Amino acid sequence: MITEGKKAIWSEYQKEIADDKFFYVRSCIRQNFFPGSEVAFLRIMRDVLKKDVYEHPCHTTCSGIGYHGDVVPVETAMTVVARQFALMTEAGYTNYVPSCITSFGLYTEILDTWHHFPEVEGKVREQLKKATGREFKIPGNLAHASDVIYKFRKEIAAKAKYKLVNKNTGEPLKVVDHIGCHYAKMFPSKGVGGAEYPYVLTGMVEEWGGQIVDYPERRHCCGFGFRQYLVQANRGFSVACSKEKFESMEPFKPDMIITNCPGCPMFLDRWQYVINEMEGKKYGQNGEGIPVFTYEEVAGLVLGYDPWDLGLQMHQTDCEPVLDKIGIEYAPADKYKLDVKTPSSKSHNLISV
Amino acid sequence: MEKFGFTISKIRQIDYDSNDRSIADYIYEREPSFRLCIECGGCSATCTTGNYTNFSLRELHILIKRGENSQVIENLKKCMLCGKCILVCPRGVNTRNIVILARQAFQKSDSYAI
Amino acid sequence: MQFDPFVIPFNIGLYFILFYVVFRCVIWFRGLSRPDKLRLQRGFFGNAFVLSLKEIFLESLLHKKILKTNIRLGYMHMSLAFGWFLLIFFGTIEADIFGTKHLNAPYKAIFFRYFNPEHGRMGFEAAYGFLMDLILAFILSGLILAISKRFYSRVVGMKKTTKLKLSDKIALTSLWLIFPSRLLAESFTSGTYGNGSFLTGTLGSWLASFLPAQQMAYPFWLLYSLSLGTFFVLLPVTRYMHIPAELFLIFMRNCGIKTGDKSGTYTEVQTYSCSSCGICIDACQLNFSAGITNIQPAYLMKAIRNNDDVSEIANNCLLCGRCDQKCPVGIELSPIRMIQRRVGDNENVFTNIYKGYFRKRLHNIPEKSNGQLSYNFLPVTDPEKVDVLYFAGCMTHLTPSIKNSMVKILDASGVKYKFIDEQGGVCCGRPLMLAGMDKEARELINYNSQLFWKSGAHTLVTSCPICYKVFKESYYLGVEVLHHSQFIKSQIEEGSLKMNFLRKKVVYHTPCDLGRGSGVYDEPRFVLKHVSRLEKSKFDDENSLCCGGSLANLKLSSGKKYKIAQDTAAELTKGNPEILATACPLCKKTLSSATETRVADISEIVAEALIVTSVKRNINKQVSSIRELANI
Amino acid sequence: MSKHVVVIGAGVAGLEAAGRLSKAGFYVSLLEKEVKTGGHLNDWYKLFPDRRNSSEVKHYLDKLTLNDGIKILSGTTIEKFSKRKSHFSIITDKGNEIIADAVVVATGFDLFKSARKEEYGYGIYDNVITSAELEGMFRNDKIALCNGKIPGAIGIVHCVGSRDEKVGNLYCSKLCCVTAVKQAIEICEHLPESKVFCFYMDMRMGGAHYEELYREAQEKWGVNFIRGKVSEAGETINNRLVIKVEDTLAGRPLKMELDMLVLMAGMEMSDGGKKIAGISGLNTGENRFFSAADPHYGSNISNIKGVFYAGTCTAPMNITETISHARAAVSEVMDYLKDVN
Repeated sequence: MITEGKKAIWSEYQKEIADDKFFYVRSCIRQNFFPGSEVAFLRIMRDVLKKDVYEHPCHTTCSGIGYHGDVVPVETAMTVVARQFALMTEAGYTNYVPSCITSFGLYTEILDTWHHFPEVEGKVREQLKKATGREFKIPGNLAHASDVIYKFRKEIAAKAKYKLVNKNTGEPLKVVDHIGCHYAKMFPSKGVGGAEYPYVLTGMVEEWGGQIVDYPERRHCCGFGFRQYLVQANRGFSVACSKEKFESMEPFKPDMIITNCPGCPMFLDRWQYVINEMEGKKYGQNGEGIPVFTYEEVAGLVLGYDPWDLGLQMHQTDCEPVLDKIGIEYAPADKYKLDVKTPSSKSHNLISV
Repeated sequence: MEKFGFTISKIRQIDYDSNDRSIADYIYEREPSFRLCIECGGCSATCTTGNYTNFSLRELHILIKRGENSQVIENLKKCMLCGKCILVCPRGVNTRNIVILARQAFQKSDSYAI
Repeated sequence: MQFDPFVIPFNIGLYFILFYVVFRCVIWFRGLSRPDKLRLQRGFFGNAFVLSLKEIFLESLLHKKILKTNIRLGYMHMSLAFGWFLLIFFGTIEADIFGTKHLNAPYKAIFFRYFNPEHGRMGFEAAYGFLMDLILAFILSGLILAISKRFYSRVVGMKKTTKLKLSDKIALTSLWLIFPSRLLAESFTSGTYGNGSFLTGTLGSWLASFLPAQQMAYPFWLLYSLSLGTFFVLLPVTRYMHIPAELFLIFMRNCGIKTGDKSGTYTEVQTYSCSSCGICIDACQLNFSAGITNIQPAYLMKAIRNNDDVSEIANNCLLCGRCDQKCPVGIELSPIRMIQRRVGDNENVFTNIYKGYFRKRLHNIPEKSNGQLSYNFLPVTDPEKVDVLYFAGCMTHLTPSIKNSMVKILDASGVKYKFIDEQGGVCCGRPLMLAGMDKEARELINYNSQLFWKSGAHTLVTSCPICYKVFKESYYLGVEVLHHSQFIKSQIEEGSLKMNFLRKKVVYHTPCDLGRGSGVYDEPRFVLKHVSRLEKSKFDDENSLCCGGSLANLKLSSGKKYKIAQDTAAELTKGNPEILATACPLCKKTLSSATETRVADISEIVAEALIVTSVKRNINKQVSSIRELANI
Repeated sequence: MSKHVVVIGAGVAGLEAAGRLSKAGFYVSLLEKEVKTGGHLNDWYKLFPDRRNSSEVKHYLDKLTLNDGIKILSGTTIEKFSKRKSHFSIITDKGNEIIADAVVVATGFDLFKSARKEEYGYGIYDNVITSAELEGMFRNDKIALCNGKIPGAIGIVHCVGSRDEKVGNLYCSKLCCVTAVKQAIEICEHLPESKVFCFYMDMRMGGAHYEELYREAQEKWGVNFIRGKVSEAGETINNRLVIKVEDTLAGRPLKMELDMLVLMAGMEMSDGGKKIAGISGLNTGENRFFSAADPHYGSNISNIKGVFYAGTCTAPMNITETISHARAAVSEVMDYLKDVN
């Protein structure tokens, strides 16, 4: 591996990410999968980085899940997206930050379509106006939430309580990064580091003390693939996809996986359990699975948030091995307690946003 | 597995390194013209069996070379050895002998039941 | 002086070989099938025995067939075999007449001069001695040829000579030593006693003039005895086993026993009867055109005798039948080769005597087939009822002009026919048989047979000699099977086909499967003579060459096939014919690529010459109408 | 007084044109941006299809241009290019002005920059190299991995940067297939124990004796040809490369590990050529090569009267074609200068 070569590519794929005043839109599925993540994002942005992040109570799905699941036509998706933009415009924001990778991909795709076919944009404006009476402006800056964390990775590092380092050996943790397919594969220039060697998560991990593992199947889909998972008959393909990734990363003995997409951590996490149930195979060390995290969870951990506060108890593959390696303090007994006294005084924020 | 309602699908990918290519080696050693195929498909086009079934000598060659042997065994016995393929082959591949050698190789090998 | 220890090696050898041959014959006899045993018993008391004696004399001793093919090689074999026979025959008489008593042990005849050193000074004795010297000289002349053949095979007119294994080499050396040592032993004895005839006497007195002849004689008598003994003892494990085996073979053949499709006593006797004379090597096109010199029948026989893996040898053969035609021993070489090709059917693998004959024969029980059909995908069809079926064959479909010509001829002949494989048919099964896969072939045979029977046809015409042979031999169709040359001939004779004479110079290439394979020689010639100026060639009929394209060879590379085709085409076109005619689509395709001369199937030439009456009728009509017009 | 012709670029085409022009009695200035003349010939060890040493051609060209009538200005680039009446004024980076009666543009090609095909990991994975680098290994008689070990399995990827909309090159570079076959054979000659796999989209063996070379590679050297474009390469923990390709003839995706991956970089309009096009107003086509006045009978003629093209600055060509094209350019120059005073 020639690191200089990668750095050259990373330097070519840099994108503009706004500094403040973000209009944040949520993912439709993440709150079920890993409910702590989006909350942690807001908390880090507002409390740690002191940024203005606005969430509109009326925002909806972007309909990307339906679009990629072949049930929502593109014109419909465009109109839904236009409404989201209208909400942003009305709130007086221009920096649009979606939480979901598929949303980010869809927004990018739609903006690019409108750029090349202004008549489509015109039609959508007309439809939105007719249907809701709303009007919108094109966002001044579109960045995925992970782009934003990437941008502030150094600030987070500066305030970090923990590093992604094995406290016993002093060696950096080996981290597999998995980028959602819709992040940059469709529009490599819109992702930090491009599509082949994305830097967005690598940048965070390296900044926070970890070491990235480059394994052959890093480009491979997590197995969600929308149609693959959503149709039960196809789920065998979904698991097979994840399995191929695990088999490919296994020789590198990774300590953890970090992801930036709603679906990926879900499938990389749950399918490890399913594969173990079906075939009795685990891919981590010491007979464990490989813990899977969202980037918000990892940011939260290094900033010293309580693991159960971040919702790590929702993971099917136990995350304790990583917590132990880093030396994060946690109360095992509190893992599944509903009424938890969190060490953070502002814990109420987590629920009330 | 019953409990999930689905099983882990088999990967369609040819795993070249872990496939058993001993059948191909057996043929290479005894029929050097096996190397000469350029996959033009002339043999498959003239093939009597190919007219009735999905048997394709061209594909068979490539599957043997890649070590996808289970797929080969299924089809091997359909060949009538009539030899039309030899007459149309632009590279002078001794196609009949390859079929015969493949059968032989499978028979000699303990790992396959033919 | 009735016995001397030096005769012991000879005695051991002689009694060993006599016992062995009897023993072996008993085993062979026991290995025969019941009908074959009966044939042999009947033959023993019938004509076959007398015929065999005659054949043994002509072939095993005189080597008439080899003499016909190659006079020098024949002389070599004759001088050794017949000369030795005469030496034993007259030696025995000599010992009987001139010895101390009658009915002597064999060694007394063989070493007569040793035991009777004073014998043969004058009169009848001297004359008899002259005869014995003459016979010895006869043998020695052949021996000189044999030795030269080993070192330089052209001496006896052979291009290739067979390669030997170690036991063969020892046996050969002892064989070579027998007669020179006898010559020297007798000469020294004669030299000592001052007798002997023109050869031993002259040589003896000359040797005695500067050597201590008396002391020298004994070692040579011992050498003579040793060589004979060694030769006899080694006989069963060398190619010289052919000497006794051939006798048994001739008798079996005369009793009507034939090579079946499995190996057994008869094939075993045949393999042992091969003397490795090498005539098959000379006849083989793979040898003289393609430079392949390790697969000819002599090598196959040797490999079978040695229990070697023969699959590479067995499959690398055109099965053109040229060697069968030439084998002086009359071994059915191609059928034996076919037996070796049959997969899993080698239950009678030979065991050699020195590997222990009492070891049980290897019984490779062929795997029980799982009853699964290979070709169950073939569609069932219902052909219309017709008189004549035309089956073009796979190869004909790749030479469409033959197909089209046949359609033209069949149309013109007026027979009610159906082109049964017009849309592409199913293989006749012979290619599978040639690869030794009879079970699979049987499936195709059944499929095609059903098809033919359903049509109700009484005649089946095919353009392909490969199909023709299998239809005739393995189909049991119960209908008349004709090659198209035969069909055309019958139509010409019936007057249904009218043809112009083309005045073209034509040479005919006999396809192997049609000629030597099926014995069809005259019909194609008849047809060609009818429409063209058919010229003779050096390679007509039984002596025809193979085009090289034979489906029987599973191993031959395309380049070598091409070499054979080129040589064959070059031979046949030496007289610059306008057309190189053949009667096989595969021959046509193979030869076309190898020569500039036009290669055409008989059917194409006939179609070219054909006067289509319907067209003629139309012309007549037109002419008459013009006449009518003129009249008006 | 003899006319003055400037030849831009001293590769195969430029040297041939200069030599021929000089023989025809013109005074020739040969400009070359590099220090050495010979262009890509210097990077190549042996030539297809006869595997002759490239130095033989270089030697021929050097002999042809060893002539008082030719002034070779190496290490020189052009900053300004203008036409005044029938004369051309060329100002070099050293500030000198050259006045010419005619100009032959022979700026040649650049090899496609393989790092642009990010998925193959050139410049990122240790043992992904280009065809040119492999030539260098042949020249040094040492084919080895970064760690000095002998590669056991070597993959050759055809069409890198050619026939690829993703990098903006729709055209076929025409010579990479035969180069791949030649290099595959040379690898086998050097490393008889190693296995070589060629991954191709189509085998375009159009030139004389190319197809025979392809056959030799299969028959004599046992080179494996797999039809399919390699989609990605990765690195295993053992520092081997994993490639993914569809074996399009088997209709199945295929994965295999290799020790070395050789990228058959295609031919692109050279940077030097692009610069000349920029300052002179010479037309370039969709493929970014110089576009000639007529593809059939005017392949040497440019849109500026008196400026002619020679060689691969117009399209990918092999050496034979390049030399012929350069000679044709000379004949065009002679025709042109006959009429100009």
